[in-house]
Amino acid sequence: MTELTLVQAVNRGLQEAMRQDPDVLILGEDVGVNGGVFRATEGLQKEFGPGRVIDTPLSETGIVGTAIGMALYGLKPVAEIQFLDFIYPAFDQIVSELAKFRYRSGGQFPCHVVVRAPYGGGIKGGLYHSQSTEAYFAHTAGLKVAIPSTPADAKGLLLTAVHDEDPVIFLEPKRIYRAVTGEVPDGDHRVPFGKARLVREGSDVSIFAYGAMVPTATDAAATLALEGISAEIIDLRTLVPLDERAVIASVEKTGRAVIVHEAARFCGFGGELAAILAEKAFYSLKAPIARVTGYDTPFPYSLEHVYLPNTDRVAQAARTTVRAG
Amino acid sequence: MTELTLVQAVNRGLQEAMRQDPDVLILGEDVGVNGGVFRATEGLQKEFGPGRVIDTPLSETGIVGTAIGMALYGLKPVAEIQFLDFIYPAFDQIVSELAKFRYRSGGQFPCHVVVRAPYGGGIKGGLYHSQSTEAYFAHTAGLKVAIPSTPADAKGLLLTAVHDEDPVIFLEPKRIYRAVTGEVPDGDHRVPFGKARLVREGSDVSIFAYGAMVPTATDAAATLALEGISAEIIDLRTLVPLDERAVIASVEKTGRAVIVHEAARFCGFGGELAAILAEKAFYSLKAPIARVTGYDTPFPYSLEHVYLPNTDRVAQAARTTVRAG
Amino acid sequence: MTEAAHAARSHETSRSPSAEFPKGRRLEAYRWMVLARVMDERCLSLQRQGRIGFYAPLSGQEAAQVGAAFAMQPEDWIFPAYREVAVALVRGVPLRSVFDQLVGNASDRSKGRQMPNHFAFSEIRFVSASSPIGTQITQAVGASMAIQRRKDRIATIAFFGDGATSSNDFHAGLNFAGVFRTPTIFFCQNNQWAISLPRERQTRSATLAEKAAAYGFPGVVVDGNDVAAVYRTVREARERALAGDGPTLIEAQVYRFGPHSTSDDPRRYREDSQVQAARQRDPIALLKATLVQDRVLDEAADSKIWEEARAEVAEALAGAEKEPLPDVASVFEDVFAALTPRLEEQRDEALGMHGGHRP
Amino acid sequence: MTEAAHAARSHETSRSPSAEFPKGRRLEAYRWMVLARVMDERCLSLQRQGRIGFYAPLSGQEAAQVGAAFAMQPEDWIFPAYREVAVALVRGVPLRSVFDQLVGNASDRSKGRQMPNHFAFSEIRFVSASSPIGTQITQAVGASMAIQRRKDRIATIAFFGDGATSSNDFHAGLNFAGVFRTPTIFFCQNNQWAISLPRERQTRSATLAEKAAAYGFPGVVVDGNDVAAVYRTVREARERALAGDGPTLIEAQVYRFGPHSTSDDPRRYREDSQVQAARQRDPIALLKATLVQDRVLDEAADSKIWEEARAEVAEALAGAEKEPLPDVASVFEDVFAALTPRLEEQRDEALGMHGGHRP
Ligand SMILES: Cc1ncc(C[n+]2csc(CCOP(=O)(O)OP(=O)(O)O)c2C)c(N)n1
Ligand SMILES: Cc1ncc(C[n+]2csc(CCOP(=O)(O)OP(=O)(O)O)c2C)c(N)n1
Ligand SMILES: [Mg+2]
Ligand SMILES: [Mg+2]
Repeated sequence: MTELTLVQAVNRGLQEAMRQDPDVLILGEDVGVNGGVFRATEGLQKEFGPGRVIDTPLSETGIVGTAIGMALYGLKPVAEIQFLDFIYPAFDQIVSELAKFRYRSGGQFPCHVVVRAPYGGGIKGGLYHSQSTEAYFAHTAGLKVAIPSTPADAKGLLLTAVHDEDPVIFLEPKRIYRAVTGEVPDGDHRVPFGKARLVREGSDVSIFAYGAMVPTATDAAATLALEGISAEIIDLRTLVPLDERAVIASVEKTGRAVIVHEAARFCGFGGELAAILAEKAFYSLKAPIARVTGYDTPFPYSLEHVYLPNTDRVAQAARTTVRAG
Repeated sequence: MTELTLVQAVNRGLQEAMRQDPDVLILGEDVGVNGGVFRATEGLQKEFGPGRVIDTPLSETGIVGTAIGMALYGLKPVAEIQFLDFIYPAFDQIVSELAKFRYRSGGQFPCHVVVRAPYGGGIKGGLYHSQSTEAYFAHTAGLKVAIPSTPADAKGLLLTAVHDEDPVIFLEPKRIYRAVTGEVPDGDHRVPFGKARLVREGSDVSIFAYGAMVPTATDAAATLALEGISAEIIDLRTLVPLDERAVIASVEKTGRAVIVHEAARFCGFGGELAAILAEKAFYSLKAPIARVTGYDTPFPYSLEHVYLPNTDRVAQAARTTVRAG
Repeated sequence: MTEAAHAARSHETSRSPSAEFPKGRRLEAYRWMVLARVMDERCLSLQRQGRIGFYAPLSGQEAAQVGAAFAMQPEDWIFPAYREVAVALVRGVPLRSVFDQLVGNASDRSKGRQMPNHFAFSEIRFVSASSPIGTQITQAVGASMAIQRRKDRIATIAFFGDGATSSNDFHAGLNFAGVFRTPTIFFCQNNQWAISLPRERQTRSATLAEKAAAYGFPGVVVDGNDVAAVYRTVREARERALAGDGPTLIEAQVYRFGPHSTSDDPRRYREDSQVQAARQRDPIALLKATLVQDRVLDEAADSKIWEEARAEVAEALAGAEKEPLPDVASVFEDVFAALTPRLEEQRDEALGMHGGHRP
Repeated sequence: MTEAAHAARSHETSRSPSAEFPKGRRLEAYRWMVLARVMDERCLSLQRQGRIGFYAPLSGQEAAQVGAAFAMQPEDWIFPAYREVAVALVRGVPLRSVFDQLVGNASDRSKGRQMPNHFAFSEIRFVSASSPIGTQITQAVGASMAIQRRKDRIATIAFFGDGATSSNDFHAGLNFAGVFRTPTIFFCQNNQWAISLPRERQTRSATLAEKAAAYGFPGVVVDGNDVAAVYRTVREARERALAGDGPTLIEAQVYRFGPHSTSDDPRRYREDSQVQAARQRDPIALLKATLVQDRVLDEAADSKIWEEARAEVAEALAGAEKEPLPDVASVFEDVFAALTPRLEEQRDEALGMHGGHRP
């Protein structure tokens, strides 16, 4: 066990994977000499050489396209996109190619690439260094989507991602890259995909969150506890595959659901969760399902604190939900 | 009034808009000399010249990027993407630029482009000539999304789109481009955005659909009627802005909802509709909300009839919903 | 060759004698070219009869494809677009497998998941084709980087058209290839058309080959109707690649004789006289003339080649058409390596609706 | 100039005498360059003090920006990247407006919505900047196509860096510009770095300018430290554009003296000695030397220029910092031309939480 920040845990996860398997390599902008603009790949080029930690030209199309070619050949590339906001030049490669290679070839050409990207707001990044667009990827059949919220999960989910057989979009909540430290197991620590994490047990309302919204939801639960409201917090960890069973079981217990994410509400991931509950936990629901999310606007700069869900908004939604029925 | 197919109505809509306003122009691949691969722009280059109906090189990045520049300058470009499946090379321009220009400039640079694309399955197009990814665009703040299901709406929504002040993603259900004809008003026919169309009144269950799923849902309603189930069919027409009021009012009346779309289910548009209902029509709901959609797989070729929602699946879901409560 | 083509040729690396087309294999090349042509004609009519859903013919591009395929080695990786049927055949894919794909039956290696022409044959390292234009180009470069890392003694070749030179992936792919000096052959079949857009309006450079200079490596124009010239050019590029001298862009100048695909009506955008003029340099006729001149072929033998090709096509088609559709459950396979609970649930729903057996 | 630069220069169009930099405006240019430098230094320290959130300095690129800005006309459209502060100033944006943007206050023309440096000033046709690299390039070409359609007698200029030459939009934009022969000036400030990636590893072509050949139009290398040379080169390109001769790619060779941005630590990837060497050709010092030699400037006058610049910056900053934040309700404006019912509902929710008044 070592006490690490989330971004350090990412770094250790990459290091561990590269030590385990010579086929693992990293490519992206500024990942080598510079160690990544968030230092996620710090020290790795020194340890593994420029052939395994590759500084690429400024082209996300090129980064993901070449990573796909490497994966087809049998390597295990981990592509870094500097900010999730800059993934769109590679969107065609991701949704048309990476997600569909195994399927369209009838299993002849599996294509396992991990695409890592820091995402989310709260760092005064304005429109283009703040966005949360996990829903695009979750909607795309063939992609897995993992989002850690603790240092231990960052390492454990990343190692699982690197050794998975399918493409993984790995989103790192940059707002909490350095916000807290946590104990992280040394060596080959893996956290399975498709298993949500029960952050806090509760009986009155289930709060579902992921990424940087997990600490926000947890803080809200503490506030609510003082008021006698017992909130259960569930960290989804992977959006695809989703731990539907855990989601449904929690609401069957509490009868109430509050869904929290930073992304815009309309057609966001919260819609899917609500739909699953409205179909499969319908008879357990005692109150309307609430969503606490970013608003349906682009991401603002000066007023990002207005845009982003905070403890107050989460707590308020939980209160309303509990009072409703 | 003229009897037209849906694709003819698109053609007349474009012609009408270009006659109305010399700033309206069209650009895209094969739209000029060839009249578009679906003939949507047939005859327009002849009438308006190659300066207003522009055959571009094979680059969606270039098509949308230049359309944005034209719009900033004051023109009203209508960009054609040959198939929605090929829009991803332009995704960065659409989600990072087109959707955000007005916002990020504080209203100084509004940017009105219509991006037209045929979409959807049922034409044996396989993975790349069949997809329905409206959810990507609906989730992107700043974009309007319109989807006609009749010839009259095709022309009427398109004219509204061209004269709107905001960017519009205009998706045309190619499966029904020529399936039926309908009466289309001549001249300046406009259908407002944000107003759903009540296709058929009913009292037992509300079925929400758009595009090529509207006729499927309507056929299902006819079957259901024989069994004594009265289904209300609502054609959403525009996903953004969404006619929430109509959606909620219908479920307040029927107490049951079935949502139909071709797109993959997970994080699809149906999730948003279900979430809205689970929040705002919760107390009216008598039964779980059902979704009849494409499956969470890429779009298959030989078995597309398995993938696509059909009358049976819609009717079955409605029956189950009505029996449930 | 055009003047521009001559100019671009000056980029070319010195002639390698070992790169000459082996004379003894010319008849073999001719057979493949004829087979491809026969397939094309048959498939166009099959589509009209509704027996296959779509087809993109390669007529006019046989020499380019067969020449390139001959020049590559079995271990090399092929990144095709959607017209490279002849390449797949030369590398050993049974015609029957091609027809299994075209009809999308249960025996199709891709499980009937793709539109016709979007082949994938892992046994010949022929990577799964997709429709979005150009995407295979960066992928080929990535595979080439993997070759470098593994120190394998092979190369990759990416096939694409004149239209694809405008794509994002052309730019990114060639740029990465230049920077990392990868063993990649960029093989552009400039058939003069991207559906209805003529080559001159695709881009304003005099040749497509000269675009390589923007990425710091050579570009070569070759007469794509001359199978030996194509062979030599690809072979030389492959030698450069294996010698560590990096990538080459090859522009094979050909002409698309047929429609873009069965959905296309070329009379809307081009004069038939232009097609007729191009047909004067039919690659099959050109090769035949040489073979006849060298007394390797006479009319009788030629007729037999065509007949055999027709018989082969008829047999493969008949076999493929007898196969059933893939099983309903197959829709849910290969999304991921293993089915998720959600996909299992959806599979069961579909089986309930459409029948079929749970695997 | 490098050898490669000389080679690329041969592409250049013939010298136009009317394109010479007006001697009488050199001091004016100098003032702007000094103001930009002073701003840079102030903003770097403001960011360290937490008074602005971010800054991307332009030190080393003053001559390139001021020269280009002088060469363009007020009606021309500017498509900037995120370093073009000097361009905005030269075209008449009050320094105060720049600082309103940097602090993101209620007076900011963009309503405090963007990170610092992402300016938009419609009154000077300075189009809203975004972070994604290269996107402005195709947009500039589109505006140029609109200019053609309207038959206006103006041009557009797109600013971008060496890194942006690898972007999708560079390729698409230059290709469209070549095909449609648009009145566009592609102005690449090659400052030798894309964050930590040096120019030589961005692409393998000898110069960036020569990439224009792939699109069928001229590319020119210019010494970006020489304001007069930049002016002349842009001016000539503008004349070509207005004459209907199409686009030009200009590579202004400069060096980024400072960090990429306030988030960057350049010591991680480059030697300070390289920076010191580049600073020997500081564009401000070069211009000053000429002005002193020509007796247009002496040390006393120079000191005054620097002092005035500092005072101007201090005043603008003080004013900007006094302004309040934008109103909470502003978050919901400008998503669309008018608020949708959904946005109204969300606005009311936010006002309930955070206060602020409904407009
Ligand atoms: C990204 C993308 N845009 C548009 C299309 C539609 N389309 C299919 S083929 C084609 C033309 C391709 O031309 P070229 O690259 O010259 O290849 P050819 O068909 O001539 O072999 C177009 C525009 C597509 N498949 N992908
Ligand atoms: C599409 C995209 N990818 C990555 C980034 C992150 N990024 C910001 S600036 C930059 C380097 C840009 O280099 P260059 O074009 O030379 O401009 P300069 O900063 O040197 O002026 C990078 C990689 C981005 N903004 N957009
Ligand atoms: Mg072609
Ligand atoms: Mg730079």
